[in-house]
Amino acid sequence: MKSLVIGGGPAGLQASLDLANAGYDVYLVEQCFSLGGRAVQIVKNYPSLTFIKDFMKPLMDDVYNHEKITVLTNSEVIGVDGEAGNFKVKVEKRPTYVNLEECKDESCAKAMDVCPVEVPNEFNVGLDKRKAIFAPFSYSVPSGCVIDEKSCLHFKDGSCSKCSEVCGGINFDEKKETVEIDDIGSIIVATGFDPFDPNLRPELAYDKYKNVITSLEFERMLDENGPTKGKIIVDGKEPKSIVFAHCIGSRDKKVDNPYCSRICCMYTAKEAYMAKEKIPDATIAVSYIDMRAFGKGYEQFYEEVQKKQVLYRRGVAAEIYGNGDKVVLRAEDTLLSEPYEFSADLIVLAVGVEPRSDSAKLANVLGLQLDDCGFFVEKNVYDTCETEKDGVFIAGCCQGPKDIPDSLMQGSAAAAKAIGLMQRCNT
Amino acid sequence: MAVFVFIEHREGKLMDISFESLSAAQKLNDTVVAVVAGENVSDLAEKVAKYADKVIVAEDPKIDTNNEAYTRVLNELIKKEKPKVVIMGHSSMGMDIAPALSVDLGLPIATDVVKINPEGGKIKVTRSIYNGKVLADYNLKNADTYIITIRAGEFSADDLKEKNGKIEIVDSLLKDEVADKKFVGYVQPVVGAVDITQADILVSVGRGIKDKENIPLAEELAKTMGGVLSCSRPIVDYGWLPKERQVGTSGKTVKPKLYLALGISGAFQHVAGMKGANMIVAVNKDPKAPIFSVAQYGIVDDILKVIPALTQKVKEIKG
Amino acid sequence: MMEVEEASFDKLYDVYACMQCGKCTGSCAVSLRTKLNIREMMRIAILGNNDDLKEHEEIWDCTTCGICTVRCPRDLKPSEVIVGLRSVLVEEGEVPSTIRDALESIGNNNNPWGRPKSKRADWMNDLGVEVKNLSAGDEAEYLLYIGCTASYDTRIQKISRAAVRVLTKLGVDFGVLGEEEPCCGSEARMMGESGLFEMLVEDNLNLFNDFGISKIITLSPHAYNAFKTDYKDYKKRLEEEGIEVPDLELDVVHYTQFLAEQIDEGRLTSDMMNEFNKTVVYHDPCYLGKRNNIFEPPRQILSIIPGINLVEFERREDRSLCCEGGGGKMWSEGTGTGERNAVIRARDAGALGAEVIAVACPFCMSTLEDGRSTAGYEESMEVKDIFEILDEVLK
Amino acid sequence: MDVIVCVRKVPDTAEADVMVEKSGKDIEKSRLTFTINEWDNYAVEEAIQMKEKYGGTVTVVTVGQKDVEDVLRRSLAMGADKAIRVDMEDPDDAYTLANILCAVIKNQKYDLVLFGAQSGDFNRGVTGAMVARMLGIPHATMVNGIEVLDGSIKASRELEGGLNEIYEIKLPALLTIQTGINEPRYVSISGIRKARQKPLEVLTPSDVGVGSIEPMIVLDKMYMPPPGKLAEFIAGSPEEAAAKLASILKGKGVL
Repeated sequence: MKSLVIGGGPAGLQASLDLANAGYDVYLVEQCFSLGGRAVQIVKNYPSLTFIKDFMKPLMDDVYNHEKITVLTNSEVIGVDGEAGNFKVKVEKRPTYVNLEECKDESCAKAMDVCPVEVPNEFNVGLDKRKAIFAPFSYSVPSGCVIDEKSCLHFKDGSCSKCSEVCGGINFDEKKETVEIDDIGSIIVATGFDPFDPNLRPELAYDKYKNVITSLEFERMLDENGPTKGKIIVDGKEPKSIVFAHCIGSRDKKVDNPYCSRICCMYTAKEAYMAKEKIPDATIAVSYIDMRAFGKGYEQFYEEVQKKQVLYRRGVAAEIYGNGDKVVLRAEDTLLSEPYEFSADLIVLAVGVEPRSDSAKLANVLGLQLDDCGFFVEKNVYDTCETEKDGVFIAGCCQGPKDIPDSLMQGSAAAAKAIGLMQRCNT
Repeated sequence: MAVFVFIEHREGKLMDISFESLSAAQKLNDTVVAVVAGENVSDLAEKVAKYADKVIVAEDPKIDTNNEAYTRVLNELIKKEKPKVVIMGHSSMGMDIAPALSVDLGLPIATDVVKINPEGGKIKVTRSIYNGKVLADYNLKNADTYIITIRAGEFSADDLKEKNGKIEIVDSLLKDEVADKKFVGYVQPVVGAVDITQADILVSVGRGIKDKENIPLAEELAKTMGGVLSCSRPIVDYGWLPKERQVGTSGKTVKPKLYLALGISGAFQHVAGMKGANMIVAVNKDPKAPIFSVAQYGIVDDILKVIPALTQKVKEIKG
Repeated sequence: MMEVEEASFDKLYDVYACMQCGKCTGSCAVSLRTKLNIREMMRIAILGNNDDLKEHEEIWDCTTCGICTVRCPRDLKPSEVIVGLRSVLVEEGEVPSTIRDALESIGNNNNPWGRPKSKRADWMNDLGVEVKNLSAGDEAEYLLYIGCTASYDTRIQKISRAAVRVLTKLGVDFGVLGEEEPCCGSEARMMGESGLFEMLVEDNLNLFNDFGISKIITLSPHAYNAFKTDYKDYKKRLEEEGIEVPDLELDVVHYTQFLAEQIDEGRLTSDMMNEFNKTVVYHDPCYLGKRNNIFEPPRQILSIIPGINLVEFERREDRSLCCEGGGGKMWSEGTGTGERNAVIRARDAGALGAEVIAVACPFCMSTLEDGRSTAGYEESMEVKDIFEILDEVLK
Repeated sequence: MDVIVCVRKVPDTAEADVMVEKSGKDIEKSRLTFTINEWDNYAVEEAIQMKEKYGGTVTVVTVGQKDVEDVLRRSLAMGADKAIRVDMEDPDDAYTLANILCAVIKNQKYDLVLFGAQSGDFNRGVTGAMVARMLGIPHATMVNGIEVLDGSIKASRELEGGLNEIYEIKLPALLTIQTGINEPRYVSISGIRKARQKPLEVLTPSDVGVGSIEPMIVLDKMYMPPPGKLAEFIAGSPEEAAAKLASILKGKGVL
């Protein structure tokens, strides 16, 4: 009996590894070119400030190289039949047009070099450009290049095939294929989340000013391997005053996200900490509603951050407008009952967690329910891994917002549940 | 037959309305009899005698500037002398006394009269009603004596003819002090907080004053005129005068006797706050300023030139 | 817990659900220059009593721009709570005298300006165009609703006259109500006098019905908002109280929407206009923009005027700076200190090199005219209503 | 303290164009709005403030036909306890009116009777003092401040020129109230609605027991004053203009 895991982020990776280590054959279906999910965009974790890469890279490799795990990247589950213990699953595997076995590291670099197409780099949330043939990120798994057919000129009008001239691995003729997998005992859904689009709060003027960015954009600037080589640079300059704004798209019924993101308090603390390390003379403030530092060591970390003279001002960001080179954040200091305007070089919007926009489609394929907010519905509050549908489990942010440790934990829990189920089916 | 004129005086001074009453009486072409009552009033009687055929002086310390005492003294005198008309001011004092006399003696009364027209033995009066928008003639019921109170400013004391009448001292006939109504004293309204809504004269400045430095000029004019300084909204915005001085729909609504608008263009909200003034005078550089459409008098000039000149002239007039 | 008309604020406004995030106060148009703190008011609505409220004169500082309600993350209605708190004071008669006079005038004269009803049509003197009077038996497709301020305020009357001339030139079949035009009541409601507003809704629906009016073009965004939104709510309220009201669905547009439609349908084109060679910046009125999301039509109209150099405020649309004209502010100075928003606005316009601030609301006209002078732009900048600009350029 | 306040409904003519009817006996009233006389409003407010401070009752009284009842309802909404309307046409003559009001008041329990110092229509300023005389109680007109003592009151009267005079007056007494004595409260529509529950007594002239009274003063005719000139511009140099203005102001009795 095999197991299917949908989603290659922390929860899906952990679930796959646990299942495989328990002796089950696992199919891990990942929509993107690489494993890793959204966690790999993050540089350091809180409260330990360890590099995420140091944890994620081995995890991804272990999964990818595990003999019991078949990783299908750039793939999507398009059909599920049957029942617990015996699902039949259809997976659409899209081509990457690059045969990694034929491909050498240097030829990848050459191919990227000659590619004439430049598009915004999703991994760096548009902070830099990538080519139509590209490596998703520095430690992507599988490593090597892929071709993005949406921007590649070859697929647009056949006008270009320059990469194939320098690299033997290019195969424009690759076709998408449908993989059918039988004898699937259990399915674990771990499809993750989307970050909130701050344009839905027009008063924050995210689309109007270069120096109003999201926390994810800021995170990418912290990456030594990132688009700014780890330098915090906005419009060519290093900001000397930064405001972080909590709860953007969280706890907000106006944008249909009435829940807490559970992460923006702590990742902001970490980003503020790192900002202070990188620009020690910067004035840094955080506007917040209330501080939710509920994990082990979190409160202590919050205190550490405050001690770095990061000024926490209670009161959510109300409005942003530009004033010359500066951006002004309006808010009320609710402790002083005093509205204020903070004129800063950079405003970082701590965007919240939203259900993936394609959750409904997958829910339909799997026969799962979505809650009012769009997250997958768990069986009950005491069992957040099981669903109403026997044999289908959920883990990670697709069930509700959570941080990486919690996602990993829920991945393991889902795996344990799945193993239990499959053992019952076998006996 | 005689016309009684009740002479108002306060703290040893004759009130303007007394002369206006004398003027009204003189116009009736009858014997003008001024009645001066109170304590130590002989000096006053002499001043009044200049314009009366006769002055009746009722000296009595019991009167004690008590309106009720005046009423009783007048009552006795009217009964005794049977004047054809009793004239007094439609003043605070007249309002207290005249209606009481009318009821006590059963005599017809017309108040706040702007014109008196005797027609034979009858009396017809003209009153200005409905905010001065209508004039009305009234006939008074036939009677031996008519009581009339006149509106201030309607019978000019400038027209007074000299008569140099004789002074007759009579017994006030006030038996006792008034028991149920005692005069306690005069008080100046509490100073300190300036209440522009209570002022009779408002000197009001607008943007035309140009600079905070010029505010004292207007302040001096207001003081000289016996008025209070007020302003339009921008002056408060500039912080040149406190909010309490602001006239307009969002500030104070005022109804002074004179509103002198200096350098105020006359935005609708401002005008709405002062249009109830009896008289509006505007000074503005711009002849097209809307303020002139509500003003009775206008001067088209720079207020910084007009203010000192006007202060000077008012000082001269007031002596 | 505050109470109004036997209902608690909890029932009416869910005030317990406020999480005190401060978004309202932070967003507030006047919080930087007055004592008003809406978040605290939400707290007072729970914890205070009616007497406490009398200590908070800043309750009259709110311009009812509505941005706190637009932005409240808990989907509460802080601006309505303010109106509700005002109504507590109104019911107890504890209102500033200037507000009292305005409300009494609405009750007595059908306008808040203390002007007689008989002078409501004075703006039409020397108009030079024939206008249908729907209260005198004339019939027309649209009622052009002038509103109180544009009927009486000598500066703003010019907008009314421009409106008539422009609509006449465009061949629109419209009429006015002349002296019979009633107060829309929007300001009465916002000043907390909901009883008076309810009465006006009843009277006005009957009046519109009697004169066969259902399609209305308003000059004022405040009247637009009232007819469009509040009249519906209060009509329901009246029906619940068992009061018969005509079954009249008002089809209301603000004039900028109407004119934008004329452009879309080709009845108003650049060819019909002379050049307007000026730099113009448009100021979003709160009751059109923030409250009703009408951002584009006014810009569309201005943009087709030949020769115009249209610039934009940094703070515009959702983030436009309220002029402080609404919510009864025409009749109350409140606790504000420092520079008025209208002065800031004029200065911002000046920095953009604007020669004209284009407005689409009588209150904005009133406040910005003042702001412009205070900011020292008396000679170099004008405030013009979009109707006035059109009146100038239409051939 | 039981207080009776006599009130009156008058047309608001401050801003309106007022025209005299063809008959010359009245003004055209159809386009005017009618409200409580401004001075009476202050009187009602004063009475209610006394009640709030010292207890007792407030009764409002008016003479007129049914259409004047809204003025009473308004006063009830402000806080008055009871209202009385004498159902008859408002007499033109203050003396007649005073007789009727006296007849009503003398049958009521009262410590204090308040009137507005004058009314905005005819500004006679006479009715209150007449009623006091008829009731045989002391009075003070133009009162702009009241202090309640034991069995008496101290009343401040407004004099010309910004001075006040103080009287101590024994109760029961009658005062006529000058504007500005207080800050009248706003009367909300819902308040007026609620006040519908309060008693409003309607008396006929025969209930009151007043026979026919010969008026002291009879209207002959009303007419429009000659049109006043608007904004007479004073020409000349600043000094000349200032001199002319100063003499105009003196002539008008303003200075």
